Amino acid sequence: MAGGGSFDTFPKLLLRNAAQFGAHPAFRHKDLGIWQSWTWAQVAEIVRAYAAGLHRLGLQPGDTIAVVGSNRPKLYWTMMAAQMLRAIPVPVYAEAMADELAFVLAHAEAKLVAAQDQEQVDKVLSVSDRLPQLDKIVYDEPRGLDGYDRSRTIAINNVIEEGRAGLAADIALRKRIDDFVQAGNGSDVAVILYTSGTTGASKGVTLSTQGCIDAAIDTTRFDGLTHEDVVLAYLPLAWVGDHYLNYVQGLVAGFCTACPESSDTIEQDRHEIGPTFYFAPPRGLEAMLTRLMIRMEDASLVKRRMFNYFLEVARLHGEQVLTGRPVPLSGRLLYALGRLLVYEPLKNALGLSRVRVAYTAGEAIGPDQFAFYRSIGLNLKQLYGQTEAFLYVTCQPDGAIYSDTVGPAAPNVDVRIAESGEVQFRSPGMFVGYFKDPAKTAEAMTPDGYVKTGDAGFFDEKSGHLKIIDRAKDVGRLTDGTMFAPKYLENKLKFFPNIKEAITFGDSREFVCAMLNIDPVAVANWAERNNVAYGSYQELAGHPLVYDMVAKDVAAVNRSLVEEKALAGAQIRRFLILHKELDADDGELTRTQKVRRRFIAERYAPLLTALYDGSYEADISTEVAFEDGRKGTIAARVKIRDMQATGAAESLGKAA
Amino acid sequence: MRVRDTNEILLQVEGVALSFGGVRALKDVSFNVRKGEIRAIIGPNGAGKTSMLNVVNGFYHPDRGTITFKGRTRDRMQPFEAARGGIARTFQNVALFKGMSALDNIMAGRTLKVRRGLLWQALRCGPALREELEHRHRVEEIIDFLEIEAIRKVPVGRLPYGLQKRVELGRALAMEPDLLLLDEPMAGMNLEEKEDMSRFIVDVNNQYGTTIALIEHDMAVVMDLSDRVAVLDHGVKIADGTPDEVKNNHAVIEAYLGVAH
Amino acid sequence: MIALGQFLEVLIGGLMSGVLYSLVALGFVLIFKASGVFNFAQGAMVLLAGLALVRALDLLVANGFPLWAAIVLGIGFSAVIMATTAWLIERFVIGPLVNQDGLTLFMSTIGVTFVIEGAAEMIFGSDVYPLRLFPTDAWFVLEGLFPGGILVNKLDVWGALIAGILVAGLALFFQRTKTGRALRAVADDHLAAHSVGIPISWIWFVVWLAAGLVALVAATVWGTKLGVQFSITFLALKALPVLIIGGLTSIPGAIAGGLIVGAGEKIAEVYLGPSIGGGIEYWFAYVLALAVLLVRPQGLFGERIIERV
Amino acid sequence: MLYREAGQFKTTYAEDMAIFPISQDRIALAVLLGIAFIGVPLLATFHIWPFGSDYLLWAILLPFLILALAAIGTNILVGYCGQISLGSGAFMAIGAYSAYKLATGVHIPLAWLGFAVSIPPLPVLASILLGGLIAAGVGILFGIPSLRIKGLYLAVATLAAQFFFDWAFLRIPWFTNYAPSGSVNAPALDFFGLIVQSPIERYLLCLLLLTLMALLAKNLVRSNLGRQWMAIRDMDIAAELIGIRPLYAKLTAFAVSSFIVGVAGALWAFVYLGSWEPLAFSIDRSLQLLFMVIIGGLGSIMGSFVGAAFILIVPIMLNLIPTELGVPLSTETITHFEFIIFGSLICYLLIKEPHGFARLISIGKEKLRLWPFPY
Repeated sequence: MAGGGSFDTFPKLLLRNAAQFGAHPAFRHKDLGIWQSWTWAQVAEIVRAYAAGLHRLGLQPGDTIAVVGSNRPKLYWTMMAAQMLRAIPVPVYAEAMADELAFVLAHAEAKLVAAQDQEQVDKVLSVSDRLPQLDKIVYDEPRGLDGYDRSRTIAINNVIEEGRAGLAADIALRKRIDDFVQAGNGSDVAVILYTSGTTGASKGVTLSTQGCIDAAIDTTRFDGLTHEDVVLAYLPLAWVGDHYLNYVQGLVAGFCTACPESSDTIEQDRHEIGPTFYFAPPRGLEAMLTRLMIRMEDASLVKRRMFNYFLEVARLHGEQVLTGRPVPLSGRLLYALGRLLVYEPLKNALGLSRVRVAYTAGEAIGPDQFAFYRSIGLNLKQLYGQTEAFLYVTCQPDGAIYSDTVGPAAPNVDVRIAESGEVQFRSPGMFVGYFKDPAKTAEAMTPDGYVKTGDAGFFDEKSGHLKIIDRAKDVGRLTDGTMFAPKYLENKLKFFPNIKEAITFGDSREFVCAMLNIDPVAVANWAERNNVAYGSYQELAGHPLVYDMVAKDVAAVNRSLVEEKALAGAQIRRFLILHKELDADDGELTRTQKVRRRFIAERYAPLLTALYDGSYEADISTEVAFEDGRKGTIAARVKIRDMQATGAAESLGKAA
Repeated sequence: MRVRDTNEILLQVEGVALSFGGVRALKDVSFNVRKGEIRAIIGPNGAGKTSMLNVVNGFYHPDRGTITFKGRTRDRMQPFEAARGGIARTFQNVALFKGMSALDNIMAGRTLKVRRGLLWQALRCGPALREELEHRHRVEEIIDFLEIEAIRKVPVGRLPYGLQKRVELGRALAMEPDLLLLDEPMAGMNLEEKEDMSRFIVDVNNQYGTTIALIEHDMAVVMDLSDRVAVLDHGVKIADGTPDEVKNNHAVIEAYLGVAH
Repeated sequence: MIALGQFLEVLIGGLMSGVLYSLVALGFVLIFKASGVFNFAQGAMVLLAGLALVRALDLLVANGFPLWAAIVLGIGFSAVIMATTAWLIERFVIGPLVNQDGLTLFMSTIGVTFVIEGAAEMIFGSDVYPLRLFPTDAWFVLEGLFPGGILVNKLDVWGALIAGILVAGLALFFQRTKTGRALRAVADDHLAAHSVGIPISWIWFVVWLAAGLVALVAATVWGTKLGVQFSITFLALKALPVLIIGGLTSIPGAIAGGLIVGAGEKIAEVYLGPSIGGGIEYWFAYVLALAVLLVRPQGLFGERIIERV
Repeated sequence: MLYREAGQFKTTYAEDMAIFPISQDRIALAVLLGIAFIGVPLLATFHIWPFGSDYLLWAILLPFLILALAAIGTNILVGYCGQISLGSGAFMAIGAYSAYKLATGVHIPLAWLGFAVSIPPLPVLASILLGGLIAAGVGILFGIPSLRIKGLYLAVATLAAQFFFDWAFLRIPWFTNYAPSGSVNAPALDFFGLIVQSPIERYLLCLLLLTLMALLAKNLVRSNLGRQWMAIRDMDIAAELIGIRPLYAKLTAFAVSSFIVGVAGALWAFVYLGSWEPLAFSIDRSLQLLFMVIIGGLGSIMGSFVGAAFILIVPIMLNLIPTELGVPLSTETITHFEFIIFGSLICYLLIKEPHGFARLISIGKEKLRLWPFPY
C-alpha cells in the first residue's frame, strides 16, 4: 500500500506511481468490445505529452479548464495534464443544461473545455457567445465532429500527438514541463468542484492539493486500499464522490480505475471487471435490490423457497459472520451452505464478488436494504461527508456498523455539535473557499475555523457514532424546547413498507403530529391477504384496520425514539392517513418526489388544525389534477388517531 | 469525409425492363446515382422498387437495358460479383443469419476482405489469427458506430426488429461498399427508431462517404434525407429531381393519392 | 431375331418392375404435393402394410377362414393399421412441424421410418413371410415371332393392372371429391386450405392415409414377388430416384419415372453388367437421377421453381 | 452457481474470441483431457475398474472416438452448411479403401497404353491422411450438384454416392486386391517404427487424432469460412449479396467434411475393425451418423461428441439394464427398441429442440451462470 508520503502534488504522485507500479494497470476502459488498458507508466507518458500539448494551446498555471462528459480515461487524464501545468481542472456535470453549463464555464472563466463527444461540444458551442474567455474545445470521441471549425475544436488525440512531437523535438519544452512539475506544491488549487445547484446558484468549491492528498492518504489507509484494487468509475465526474473516491484515491493508492463502455452496459461491465472498492448511493442499492427481487419472482417455486430460506439464514447470522462475532455452529454451517447456494452466486451476478469495501452515502438508507447487503457478506458501510469537506466527515470502521449512524469522525477529522444542534467539522481535506465568493465562504465557516455542514445531528451515546437527523434549518423545537427533526421522523416512518409518504408537524407546537400516505401497492397486497374489502384508495386509506396497522408502525417509531435522549420528547402523539396520494401534479411534491411541507400545511389546513384541536375527524375537500389534465375536487372525512407516548417519555418527564 | 456535389456518375441504369412470366415489373426505367449522394427511389407498394434493387445487385437479370457501375457496363452477373464490385444491400424484411450472433453476422460481412485460406484458418495462428483480429477490430468500430455494444453477442433471432435492422446495416457497412442499397430501411419502425435510422444513414454518408441509394414507399421520411428522389409507379419512372421538385409534381401526387395512406 | 426377342423380354420385364417402383413413388408424390414433405418413410410403410397383411392372413387361414374371407379381412385389418399410422404421424410429427423447412420435415420422416420399422418388426416379427395373392407363373407370348416366345410374368401384369387402376382412382379422387380438390389447393399454398374450409390437419391425415393405402397395394404385389421382408424398405428407397426423374409433384411423372428406371436398370444390367461385375441395378437408378438433376433439377415432369427475394 | 465469473474480463480480442472464454470451462476441459490422456491409459494398464477387461476400451471408447470424429465431419456438412447428406458411410468407405490401397501399394494396369502405374506401399499414417484427401476429392465431385439442387434433391445425390460405392467396393475386385472373400485385412499399424497393437495404443492413437482434428474443425467453424457456411445455411441469398461465393462455400464444406469422415473411415477399418467388408459402411452407417448429429446438435462440435456417445450407449444400456432386472432381451428386440427410441427421439428433438442435446447442455450451463436468477 502506498501513502502520499512527501508527494504533495498529483503530478508527483503520478510519477511516483509510474516508478513504483509502472507495470500495473492504472486505467481500463471497455471500448470496442474489450477492456483497453493503460499501465501507470503509459499514463504518465501520455499525460506528460498531453500536458505539453495543452501548454502549446496556451494553458497557463492558474488557468481553468472545464471537463464535460461521462467517465472516460482521457477526461481523467485531462485533469492530470492540467494539474501538471498547475492549471485548475473544473469538472462539470455531463447532464447539465446549456444554461447551467454556461453559468459554470463563465463563473470559472474556463479557458479550455475538454468535452467527451459531439453532444457536449455542441452544447458548449451553443453558449460560446456568453463565454468570452473560452478559447478552444478539445474532444475525446471524434465521431461527427470532423466537419467542425478546426480553429476552435481539436481532438484530444491530436493534442497528445502534437505534445509528444513537441517533447521529442524541443528540449526547452521538456524543461518547461519538468519545471512546472517541480514548482508545483501543496498550496496549489487542485480542483474546483461546483455543487449541483439544488440550493440556488451552484458554488465553486475550491480545494487545495495538499488537503486533497492528506485526506485521501488517511482514508486509503483507513480502508487499506492498495495498487492491487480496482474501482468502476460510473458516477458523475463532477461529483465530489467520484473525484475523491476514484481520481484522488486512485492516484494516492495507485489502484486501477475502470470506465464502463456506456451507461446501459454498466451492470455487465461491473460484472466483468469485478471491482474491489465500490460506492453506490442508497437509491442505487435500493434499485438493485428491487430488480433482483423481481427477477427472483420468475424463478421456480423450489428455487424461490431455497432463496428465501437462505436470506432468512443470512438475516439471522450474516452480520455476525461478517464482523466475526460468535455464531452457533448450526448457524455457521447453514450460512456456509447459503454462501455456496445463494450469497456468493448472488454477489457474482451483481458483480460484487470481489468487493472488499463498499460505501453508501448521500441520504438515509433503509435499514432493511442495508442489512440485506451486509447479511450476504458485502462489507457495506456508511459515510457522511460533503463537497466542502472533500467528502469524508465521518465513516464507519469495519466491525462497528449501524444502519442508523454514519460512524465516528474520520481520521484526523474534528467534528462537533453546535448549540443549535448543527454538525460542524475541521478536516485535512476541507475546502479553501468558494471560488470568487468570499461572502458565501464566510457564511459557511465559524469564526474559529469550523465548517458549518448545515445538517443537524448528535452523537449516539452507546456507539459514539454520529447520527444525522435533518437539515439544520428544518430542525425545530416543541414549545417545551425539545428538539424536533421532521425529516428524521419522516424517514423512520417511511422505512415501513406500508407508509409511502409522511409529513410531521411540531415546530413551536406542544406535541408532534403526522400526516401519512399509505403505500397503495403494499397495503393493497395486505388487504388481499387478509381479505379486507375496499372500493377506492380513499376507502382503503380510511379503513380502521389500516389505521390499526399503521398505528403499530408509528408506535414502533416512538419506541425507537426513546433510545435517543435528544429526541425522546418528540414522539408522535396524533396522526392521520391522507385520503389521497401526494402528487407532484398537485404541487404537493417536488419533481424529485420531495414533500413540500409548507404547501401541504396550507393545503390541508383544516386537517392540521383538527390534529391539534383534539377532534377525531375532519372534513377536507381539495382540488386535484387528473392525468388528462382536467381539474376536479375530492372531498373526504379523515379520521385522526391518538398515540400513547412510550414509557421513556414519562421517564424523561421525570428527569426534567 | 463526405464527397458532395461532384457530378461523377457512380451508377447508371439505362432503359431497364424486367418481367416475371408476363407480369411486367419494370418498363424501360432509367436513372443514375452520383458519387457521394443520398439517392431515394420512392413509389407506392408494388411500384417495382425492390425489383429495381434486385436488378442493380445482379439478383435479377433484366430483359432489356444496361447497368453501368463505376464506368463498367455489364449484362449478366451474379450477386456475389456485384458485392465484389462494391455494392452492398439491406433487405425490406430483414435477412440476417438467424443462427448467428450480431457480432458474427457483421463479421460475415467482412468475407470479401479475408485473405487467408482454408488451411490457415484451420490452424488459426500467425497471419490468419492476426487477420481475424484485425477484422474483429474493424467490426467493433462499426458496432460502436451503430451503438449496438449491448447486444453484440446476442443471437440476432432474439433481437427486436429495430435492432435487427441496425445489425443488417452493420453487416452491409462491414463490406466497406462504394454503393449501399437500402430496401425500405425504416419499414415497420416506430418514430424514434426511424429517427435513429435516418441519423445513421446520414452519418454513414458523412463519415464513410458511402454513396447511398434507398427505396421507401413512405415519402415523408426520405424527403429531408436525400439529395435527389426518383419516383416509380407501376414500373415506370414518373418523376426525378430534388425532394422539393418531386413533392410538387402532379404525377407523384396522383400516384400517392392512388394508394391509401 | 434372338437378340431382339431377348431385348424385348428384358424391356418388358423392366417396364413391369418399373411399375412397382411407380407404385411406391405414387405415395411419395401424394404426400409431397399436399404437405411439401419428402417422405422417407414410404418404404417403411410398405413393409408395415405387408407385414400386417401377411400375418393377419396366416392367422386367419390357420383358424380355418376361407381364403377369400381371410383376404378381405386381412386387407381390412392392414388398412386400419395404415389409417392409425397416418393419424399418429399427422398428430405427433407432421402436425407439430407445420411451416418448418423441408429439410427438417425430411429428417423427421427418417425418424418416423425407424419407429415404423422397429415397431412393425417387433409386433409382426422379422422373418421372411411368403405372400400368395397373385399368380407368379409366366406366360409365353409371340411364340410365333420368336423362338421360345417372350416370357411375361403374370404377376407383373397384375401389378401393371393395379397400378393403372390406382392412378385412375387417384385422378378421380383429385378431380371429383371435395377433399381431393382441397388437397390440390393445399399443394399450392397452405393458407388456401382454410379458404377451402377444410382443416389442414384433416387434409394431411387423408394424404398420409392415401399414401398408406398405396403402400398397402404395393406391398401386396411386392410381397407376392419376393415375400414380405425387411429388404423391401431398400427397394422402396429406389422410389426416390424415380421421383427425381419424374418430378416430385407429378403423378404421371411418378409412373413414367418408374418405367424409365425399371427398364433402364434391367437393360443396363443385362448389357453392361457382365463387363463391370454386375449388380448395376443396385445403383443405376440413383446415378441416372443424379444425371437428370444436373440437367433438369425439377425433373422431367416437375414445375420450374422460381426464387424471389 | 458453479460459474463465478465476476472479475473475468478480456483485454484482447484473442482472449475474447477464445474457444473457452470462461476460466471454469478451461479448467473442466483440462481435467477431461487429463483423464482421457493419462487417467484412462493408467487405469487400463493396471486393469483397475472399470477397465478390468478391455471391453470398455474396445467396445465403447474406441468406436466412440472414431464415430465422434466421423460425426464432426458430418456435422460440418449438415449442421454448419445445411447440406443434407445420406452418404457419409460411403465417404468413410472411400477413406478406408483408399488408405488400404495406398498402404498395400497401388497398381493400375493401363493395358491399352501398354504400361502400368504403380505406387509402392506408403506408411500407414500417410495412407490414412491421403485416404482422407481422396475422400475429400470425391466429396467435392458429389458436392457439385449441390450448387444447382437444394435439400431433398441433394439427399438423393448423396444416396447415389452411397449406393454406387457400396457396389463399387463390393464388385470391383481391384479395390480389395482381388481378395476372394471380398473382405480385406488392414496392414500392421506401423507408425514410424512403433507398432500400434494393444487396445490402449489404439485408443491413444484415435484420441490423439480426434483431439487434433476436433481442434482444427472448431477453428474452421469459428473463422470466416465457418461463418460463410452458416451464412449459406441460414440464408443463401443474403449470403451471396455480401459476396460469399456459394460454389466455394459449399465445396469447401463438402471437402472438409469428407476429409474428416474419410480419415474416420480409415481409422474405423484399420484401427477398430482390422478386417472388413463394404457392409461396414452401408447406408445404416450413414443414417447412424446423421442421427448422431441431429441428436447431438446440428451446428455444434461438442454436439457431435454427445451424439456419438448417446447412440453408442443406448444399445448397451438396453442390453444391460433388462439383464440386471432379470428380463434379458433378445438381440432382435434390442435392435427394435433401438430403432423406436432413436426414431422417436429424432422426431421429438426436431420438434422441441432442433439443436439437440448440445443446446440443452448450453441452456443448463446458462442456468448455472445466472444462478440463482432464472434469466
